[in-house]
Amino acid sequence: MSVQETRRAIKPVSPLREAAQMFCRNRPAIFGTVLLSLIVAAVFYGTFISGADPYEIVWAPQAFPGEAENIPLGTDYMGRDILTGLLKGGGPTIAVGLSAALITVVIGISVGAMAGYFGGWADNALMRFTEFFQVLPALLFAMVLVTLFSPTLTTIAIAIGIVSWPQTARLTRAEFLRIRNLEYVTAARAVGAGNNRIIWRVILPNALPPLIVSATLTIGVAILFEAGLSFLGLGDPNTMSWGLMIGANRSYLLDAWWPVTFPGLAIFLTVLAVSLIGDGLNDAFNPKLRQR
Amino acid sequence: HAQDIEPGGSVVVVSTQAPRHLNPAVQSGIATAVPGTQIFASLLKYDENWQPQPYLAESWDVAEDGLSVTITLVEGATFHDGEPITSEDVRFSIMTVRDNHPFQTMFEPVSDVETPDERTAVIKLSKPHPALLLAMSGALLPIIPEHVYGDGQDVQVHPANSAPVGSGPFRLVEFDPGRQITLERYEDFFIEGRPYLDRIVIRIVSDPSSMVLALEAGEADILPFLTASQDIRRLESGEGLAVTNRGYEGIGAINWLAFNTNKAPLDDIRVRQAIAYAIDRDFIVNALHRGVSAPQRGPIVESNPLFNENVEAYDLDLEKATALLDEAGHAPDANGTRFTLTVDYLPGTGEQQQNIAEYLRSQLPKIGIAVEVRASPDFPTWSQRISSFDFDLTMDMVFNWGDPVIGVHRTYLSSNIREGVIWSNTQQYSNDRVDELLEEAAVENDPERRKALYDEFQTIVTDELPVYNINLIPYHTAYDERLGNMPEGIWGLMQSMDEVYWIEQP
Amino acid sequence: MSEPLLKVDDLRVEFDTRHGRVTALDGVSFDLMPAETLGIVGESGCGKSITALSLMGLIPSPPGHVTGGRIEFEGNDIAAMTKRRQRQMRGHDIAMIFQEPMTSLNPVFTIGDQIAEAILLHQDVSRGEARNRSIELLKTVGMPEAERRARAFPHELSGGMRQRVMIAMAISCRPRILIADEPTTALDVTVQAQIFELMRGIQEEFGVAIMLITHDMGAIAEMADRVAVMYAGRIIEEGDADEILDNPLHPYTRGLIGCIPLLGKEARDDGRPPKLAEIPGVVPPLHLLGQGCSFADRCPLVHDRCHREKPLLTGSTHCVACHATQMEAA
Amino acid sequence: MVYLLRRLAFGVLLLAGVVILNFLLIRLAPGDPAAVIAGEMGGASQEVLASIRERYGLDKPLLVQLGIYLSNVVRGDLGESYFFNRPVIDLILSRLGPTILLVMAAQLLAIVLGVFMGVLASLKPQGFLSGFVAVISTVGYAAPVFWTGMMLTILFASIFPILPVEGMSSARFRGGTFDYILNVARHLILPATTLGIIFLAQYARLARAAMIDVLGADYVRTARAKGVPESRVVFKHALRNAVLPILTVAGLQFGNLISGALLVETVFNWPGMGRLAFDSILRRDYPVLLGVLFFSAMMVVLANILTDLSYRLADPRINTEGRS
Amino acid sequence: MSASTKPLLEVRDLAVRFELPKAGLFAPKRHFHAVRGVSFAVPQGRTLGIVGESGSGKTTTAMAAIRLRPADGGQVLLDGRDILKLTQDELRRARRDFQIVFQDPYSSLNPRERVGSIVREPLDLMKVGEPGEERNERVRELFSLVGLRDDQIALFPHQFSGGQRQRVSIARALATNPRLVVCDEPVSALDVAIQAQILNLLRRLQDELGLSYLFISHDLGVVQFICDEIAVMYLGRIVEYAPRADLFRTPRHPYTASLLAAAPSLSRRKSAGYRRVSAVRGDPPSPFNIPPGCAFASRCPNAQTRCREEEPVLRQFGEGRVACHFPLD
Ligand SMILES: Nc1ncnc2c1ncn2[C@@H]1O[C@H](COP(=O)(O)OP(=O)(O)OP(=O)(O)O)[C@@H](O)[C@H]1O
Ligand SMILES: Nc1ncnc2c1ncn2[C@@H]1O[C@H](COP(=O)(O)OP(=O)(O)OP(=O)(O)O)[C@@H](O)[C@H]1O
Ligand SMILES: [Mg+2]
Ligand SMILES: [Mg+2]
Repeated sequence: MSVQETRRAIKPVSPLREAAQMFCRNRPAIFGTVLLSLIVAAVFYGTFISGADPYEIVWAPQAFPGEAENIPLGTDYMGRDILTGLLKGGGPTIAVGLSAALITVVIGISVGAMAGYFGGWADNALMRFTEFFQVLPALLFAMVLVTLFSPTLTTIAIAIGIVSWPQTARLTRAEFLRIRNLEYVTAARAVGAGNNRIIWRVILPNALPPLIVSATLTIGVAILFEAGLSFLGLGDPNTMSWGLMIGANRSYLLDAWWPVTFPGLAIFLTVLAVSLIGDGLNDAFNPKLRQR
Repeated sequence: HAQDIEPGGSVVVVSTQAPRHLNPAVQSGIATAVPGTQIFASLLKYDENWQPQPYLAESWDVAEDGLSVTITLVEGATFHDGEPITSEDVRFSIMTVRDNHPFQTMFEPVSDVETPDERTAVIKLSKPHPALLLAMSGALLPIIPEHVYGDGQDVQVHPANSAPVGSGPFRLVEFDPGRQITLERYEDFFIEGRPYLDRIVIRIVSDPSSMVLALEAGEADILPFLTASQDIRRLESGEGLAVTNRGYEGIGAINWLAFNTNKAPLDDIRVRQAIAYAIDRDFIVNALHRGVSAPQRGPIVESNPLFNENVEAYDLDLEKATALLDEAGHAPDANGTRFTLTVDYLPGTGEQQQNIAEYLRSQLPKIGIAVEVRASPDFPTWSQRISSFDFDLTMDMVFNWGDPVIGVHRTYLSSNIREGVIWSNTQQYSNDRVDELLEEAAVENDPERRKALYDEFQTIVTDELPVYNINLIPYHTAYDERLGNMPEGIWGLMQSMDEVYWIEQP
Repeated sequence: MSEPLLKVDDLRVEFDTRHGRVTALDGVSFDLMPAETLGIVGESGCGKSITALSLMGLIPSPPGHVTGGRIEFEGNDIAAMTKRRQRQMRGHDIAMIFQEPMTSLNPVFTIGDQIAEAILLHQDVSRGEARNRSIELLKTVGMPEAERRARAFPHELSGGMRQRVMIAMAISCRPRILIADEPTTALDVTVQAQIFELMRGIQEEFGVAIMLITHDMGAIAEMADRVAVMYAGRIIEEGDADEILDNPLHPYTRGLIGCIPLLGKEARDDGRPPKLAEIPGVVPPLHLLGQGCSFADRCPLVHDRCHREKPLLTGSTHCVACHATQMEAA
Repeated sequence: MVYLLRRLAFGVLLLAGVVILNFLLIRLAPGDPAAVIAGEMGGASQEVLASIRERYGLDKPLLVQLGIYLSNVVRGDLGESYFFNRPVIDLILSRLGPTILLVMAAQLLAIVLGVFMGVLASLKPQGFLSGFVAVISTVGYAAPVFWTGMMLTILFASIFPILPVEGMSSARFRGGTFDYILNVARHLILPATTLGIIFLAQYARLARAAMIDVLGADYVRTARAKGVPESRVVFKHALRNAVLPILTVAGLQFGNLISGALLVETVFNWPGMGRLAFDSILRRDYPVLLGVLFFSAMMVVLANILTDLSYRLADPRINTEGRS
Repeated sequence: MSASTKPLLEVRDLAVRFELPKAGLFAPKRHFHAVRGVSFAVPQGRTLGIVGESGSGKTTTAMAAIRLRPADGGQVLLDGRDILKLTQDELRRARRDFQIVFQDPYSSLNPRERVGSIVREPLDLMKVGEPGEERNERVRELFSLVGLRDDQIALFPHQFSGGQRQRVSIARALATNPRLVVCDEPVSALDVAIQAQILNLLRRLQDELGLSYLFISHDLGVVQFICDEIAVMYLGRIVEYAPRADLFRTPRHPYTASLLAAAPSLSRRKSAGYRRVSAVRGDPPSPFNIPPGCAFASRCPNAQTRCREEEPVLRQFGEGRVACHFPLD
C-alpha cells in the first residue's frame, strides 16, 4: 500500500547544511568570516607567539607610522609600538567580548526561557525584573559597576554581561512564547515529555537560530562596550586592549592621529566582521528566505 | 603706561578643573583659586621676585620679635554688595581660614587679630611665623565679608560659597557648576580704573584637545595650567598665541615617586635609592615630557631661593642600583626578578603620573624589580589607598605653595603621619632630626639661618628618600598674544587679573 | 456567441528561485464571457492564483516575470496600454477578492476609508459622497449596522464580515470582471454559503463576469458555468461545468472528483461510505518538471509518450490535454 | 486612560526599584564617601571626617539612610551634591536640556534619514541603493561612537575647521535669541551626527526589512488591486504599517541613546547629563550619581510610555480594550 | 471489526475556561467558558466525530479530554479510570494509551529532529520495548504501516510533503499501540487528493488495529466518511449527538440542518438552477458574552421567545440527542 513517490525525489539536505549553503552564498558574510579569521589569527599570533611586550618603550613617542623600520604603525605617546599593542590588545578585547556575550547569553536564555515557557506569574515577575535592568542606560550602569568594583577585565566583562542580558532574555522569551504553542511541543507533551525535556530539547533548539544571531551580535556590542569604558578611562590599565589604546591616546589626538585611529579601526573591523557574520547567519536561518 | 590702555572686552578662560564652589577660604586648589582670586581680594600680592606687594593692604609691618604683624587697609574698599571692607572682615577672614582651610600651617600660629580701628588689623602670633606674608597673598587668604559668612552657618557648606559677595575686581554673574563661571567687572573696585576687562568667562572643558582647539579657533583666550607636552608644543607654534611657564613658581607643583617607607622591602633606604638610581629623570623630562618640564631634585622647588643645589640628584646608574639591591640582600630569582612592587598613580593627569608609572613598569625590571601598575579609576579610590597606607610605590603630585611651611613640612614631619588624610606624611617617614629642623625653620625669621636649616633638611631627605622627586609639573599658560599684563607673579592666574587688558580687541 | 470580455492567450509566467528559473504558468489560454462564471480548480500550487494575479498585472517582480502571452480586455491588449490606464483598469474594470480576508485589509485604516479610497480613485466624487457610497455598499453586501461598521477597523470584524468588505470594495466601481481567489476557504461553512449567495446576487444584479478560483468541487458545481482544471501551471481540461463534473476526461480530473468525500455518496453494506479514490503521490515541484506531461508520474494511464511529450489542450467545447484520452478519442 | 494610569503607576514602581537598587549598590561598594568629600576639600583629619559624616547623615544605619533618601525623593528632593554643595535637582535640571536636545536631534536625524533610506532601499531589494544601505548600516553600527566622534573632530578641527567641535555655544557668545539658536544649532551638528549615525544605521536596516515585509503583505496587494498609484501604496498603505516596528525599536533605543550620548558628550564637551554622570562617578558624588541614574531611568520610562501611546495611536489593533 | 458497546473513553460534564485579560487594574478576573459541560463517549473500535464552526471549542474539548490542557470541571474516564485525577507520573505512563494527530502537518513535527527519532521518541519516553534494535525495528514497522519508506527514516520533516508529514504524525501516534487516537482536523490542511489518501489510511488502520478515534473536523463530508457517531458543537456546547446515518438523514437541530445545507455536494448544480437559500444569517455571536438562552437563537430561523430565555439541554430525541426547544423532525 505504499505511496508511489515522485521519481525525482527531493534530495535530502539537513536544515543545518541548508543554512550553511545559504551562508556560503552570502558574499558579505563570507567577507566577514575571512576578515574575522584574519583578525583572530593575528590576535592569536600576538597572544601566544609573539614575545614582544606591548608596554615596552621602543622608540621616540608618537613616531609617525613607518618612521623607523620596525614600527610600521608608529608609536604612541610613550613610544610604545602600536602594532604590538594591536596584536597583544586584541586578545583581551575579544576575550572580554566573548565572555560578556557568554554571560549575556547564559543569563538571558535562562531568564527568557523560564519566563516564556512557564508564563503566568513567573513570566510577569521575570519580565518586571528584566525591565528593571532595561530602564537604566546600559553604559551608565556599566560605568557605575566598573567604578564601584574596580576596573579589571573580569569586572568589565561581568558588568557588560549584567547590563546587556535583558535583550537576549526578551528575545528568548518571545521565541519560547511562540514555539511553546506550536503543535510539536504539544505533541512532545502528548508522548510524555517533561518540562525539562521540552525546554531544553524541544524548544531551545528551535529557538536557537535567532539566539545565535543575537549572541553573535552581542559579541560585537560587548567589544564596543569595552572600548567605550576604556575610552572613558574605566578600562583595565594593566591589560593592553584596543579600547585602552584609544582611551590612553585620546588626549594626544590632535598631534598624532595614528595611535587612536588604528585601534579604532581594529575594533571597527572586528565588530564589522562579527555583525556581517551575524547578518549572514540571520539570513541563513531565516525561514522566510529559505522557502523560495 | 596706564593711559595707553583701552579698557573693555571680555576674556574666555578654559580649564579642565571644575570648582566645587568659589570660596578659597575653605577650599584649596586651582579650580577654586582662579575664579576665587578674581572675586576676592587678598591683603598682598607677590611679584615674580617673591616680594610682597600692596593690594588690599596698603602697608604692613612685621614686629621685631616676629610675634605681631600690623596691617593697614586701603581706603574706600567695598564688598560687591557695597558694604565697606573693614579690619573686622580681615580678622574674620584670617580666623575662618585658620579654622577651616586644609593648609593648617598657614595661620596656625595666629593667636588673635586685633582691630584698633576700621583700617588697622594687628595679627598676633604665638611664635614667629616667616611664612605668614606669603600666606596673605593669592588665593590663600581671600578677604570675605563677615556680614555674609558670619551668620552662624557652617562656612564649609555656606550657600554663599557658590554665590559669593566678593571683595575683588570681578563680581560673579553666574556659576553654572561644572560648566561655566561668568564674572563681570566690579565698578567700585578699590583700585581706580581697574579692572580693565569687562568680563571673564571661565569655561570648564572635559577634553584637553577641545580646549586646545578652542584656543586655536579663537573661541577661548586663556588656557592656564596646561601640562601636556604636546599641547604646549602645539600651542607654542600657534599663530597669535603666547605660551609661558611663568607665574607658577608659587605653586611649586612637584611630581614625585613616593615610597611606603614602612613596608618591606621599601623600609630599606638602599632599596629606595636603588630605585632612584634606576630611574632616568632625563628620559622622563626630555622624552616623555618632550623637554617642557624641568627636573626637580629636592623637596623644595628649584626656583625657590630656599632650594639646596647640592642635594644628591640620583642620575641614572643601573650598576649602582643593582649593587645596592644586592647589598640589601635581594637576590634575583631564575627570571631575574628580585621582588615585585605595585605602583599607584593619581588618576587624570596622564603624562605626569600614569605615563611615568608605566615607564617604571618597563624600566625597573632592568634592575630586577617587577612592577605592576595599579590604576585607580578615580581620585577617591587613589586617595583612599594612599592615605590608608595601602601601597608600595605611588606617583604623586604635591604643591609647595610658596613657603615650605605650607607645602613641604606636611610631607616630612613625623607628627603629620595621619592615617586617612591624603597629602599628609603618607610615606610614614620619620626622622627626629628632620622634625627638629623643620620646627626651627618654621619660626626662624632670619633668612640666612632659615636657609641653612632647610639646606640640611634637604640633604637628609634626599638621602633617605621618602620620596624621589622627579620633575616640576610644567604648568604653562597659553593665551592670546593681544592680551597685555598677563599676571606674572608667583601665583599666575591664581591672582587677580585686574591689570589684564586687550592690547587689541579680537 | 458574443465576444469574450477577457481573452487570455498562451500566458507564460516564470519565477526566479533557488533552483533557477521555474515556469509557474505554461501556456495558459482561456476566455471569459460577459456575465458568466468561470471556475478554475486544481490542487495547491498549480498556478491558480498566479493566473489571477497576472490578469491584474500584480505578479510580484522580482522574482516573477511574465514572459509570454497576451491578455485582451474587450479586444484591447492590456500590455499595450499605458501604465495609467492599466492602473485604472484595476479596481475599475477588473476587481479582485482574495483568499485571506484576515490579512487582505489594511489594519491601520477603517474599512469605510478603504472602500471610499477605491471609489475616490476611479470616480469623480467628493469625499463625503464617497463615504456615503461606501456605507451604501456595506449595506448591499449585507453588513449589519453599516454606518457604525464603516468606522470600524478590520480587526474588529469577523472573517465573514471582512470578506463582505472585500466584496463591497471590489464592486464599488461596478467592475466588468470579478476575480475571486478562493474567497471562502478561510471561512466557516455556514458563512461560506452566505458569501456564495452574495456573489450570485451581485452577478445577477450587475452582470459581472466572475472568475472563481477554488479547489472545492462543490463550489464549482454550485457556482460555475464553465470550468478550467489546472495542474502544474497548465490548463489540462476545460469545458462546461456539467460536462466536467459528469464526464471528466482527464485522469487527474477524474481523480480529483473521485477523492472528495461528498455528502450523498451512497453507503456500503456496513453503512459506511465506500473508500475514496486516490491520486497517488504529490504535485511535483516546479523545478522538477520535465519534458513530458507533468501528471505522468501520478497517472494510472501513463505510457511512454507521456514522459516525452507535453500533451496539448485540444477539443472545441470540452478540451482536454492528455495523450491517453486524445488517443481514445481519435 | 486606565491603561495610561497603569503604565504610569508601574513606571513609578520601576523607578522606585531603580533608586533602591542603585542606592544599595553604591553604598555597599567599597569607598567611603566622607573620605571623598574630605579629599575634595584638600585632605582632612578624622574629626573632620566624623563631622562630614554627621553633616551628610552618613553615620546612620544604611537602611535608615535609604528610608530618608526615598522619602526625600518623593518630595522631589534628591539631596545635595557632595562636591558642589548644591541641590542635586538643580544640577540635573540645568543639564537635562542639553542632553534631551542632543538625544532628540540625533533620534530625529536617525529616524527621518534612516527611514527614508530604508524605504528607498526596500523598493528595489536587490538594487544598488539597497546594497548601499546595507553597507552603511553595518558600517555605521560597527564603528565605536566615540571613535567616529574623534575622527570627525580631526576632520572638522584640523583639516577643515568649519564647525565648532566643543561645547554647546560659544563662550564668548552674547546676542539675541535667534542668534543664540543658530549658535547652538551649529554646535549641535557634529555631536548629533555622530550619535545619529549608529541609530541611523539601525533604522535604515529596520525600515528596509519592515518595508520589504509589508510590501509583500496581502493588504498591499489589495491596494494595488484597487488601482492605488504606487507612490501612495508605498507611502500611505505600506509605510503606515512599517512604522510600527520602527516605533517599537525607537522606544527601546532610548536607553542606548543616552548611553551613546554619554560618550558623545565627552568627546564634544557637550554640557549634558552624561558628563555630569561621568564626573560624579569619578568624584564619587553619590547624590548626583543617584540623581542622574534616577533621571535617566525616568527618561527611559517616559520614552517607553510615549512610544507605547504613539504605538496605540498608530496601530488601531491594540486600541480596543477587551480584545477579541 | 469489533463493535463493543462498552465505551473506551467517557467524558462527563467537561468544562474548560480561559482567563481573559483584566479590563482595569482592580477589575475582577474575567473568564471565558470555551467548553461548557460537554459529555460524550467513544466506544471501543469506533469513531466519534465532533463537528462545529471554528471557535466552537472542538480542539479545546479534545485537548482537555487527554489532559494536554487543564480542565476546569468534569470527568474523563478511560476504561473507567479518571484521567483528570492522575498524578503527573501516572499520567505519563497512561499516555501510551491515548495519542493525538494534529491539524497542521507543518507545525506538528519538530523541524530539528529527524522523522525517525520523532517516531521513536514516544517509545523512548515511555520505555516501550528494548532500547536499540527493537525500537528501531518498531519504527521501521510503523513507517511501512503508514506507507512511508525505510530510507526516509533519516530525513527531516521539511523534506516531506504535507501528506507525508501527516503520515509521520500518525506513525508517531501509533508508536505506543494506543487504544484511542484523537485526530484534530487531521486533513483540513491538505489538498483534496492528499486528504483522500490520509482518510483511507486512517480507516484502514482502524480496521487493522482496532483503534478508536475521536475525530474532529468541520467538514461534514469527511465526518460522514469516517465517523460512526457525531457530536455537533456550537459555542462550547454539544447541540446534537447522533449516529451518523440518522444525523445525515434527519438532522434535528436547526444548526445541524444549516451545516448540512451548506456542505458541498456535486448534485447542487448551477446548471440545474440550484439556488442556495441558507436560512442561517450572520456570524456566530462572540464567544465572550454568550446571550442567555440558546446560543444559536440569534441566527436560528425558528427561534422563539423561549429560545432566547431558556437554555435548552441535551435530551434524547429520535435516534440521537439534541439540545433544542423546537427540534426538527
Ligand atoms: N513569489 C514567488 N516566487 C517563486 N515561486 C512562486 C512565487 N509565487 C508563486 N510561486 C510558485 O508558483 C506556483 C503557483 O502558485 P499559485 O499561488 O498560483 O498556486 P495556487 O494554485 O494559487 O495554490 P493555492 O491553492 O495554494 O493558492 C507555485 O508552485 C509557487 O511555488
Ligand atoms: N489559550 C487560549 N486562551 C484563550 N482563549 C482560547 C485559547 N485557546 C482557545 N481559545 C478560545 O477558545 C475557543 C475554542 O477554541 P478551540 O480551538 O477549541 O476551537 P475549535 O473549535 O477547535 O476551532 P477551530 O476550528 O478554529 O480549530 C475559541 O473561541 C478560542 O478563541
Ligand atoms: Mg492561491
Ligand atoms: Mg481547532
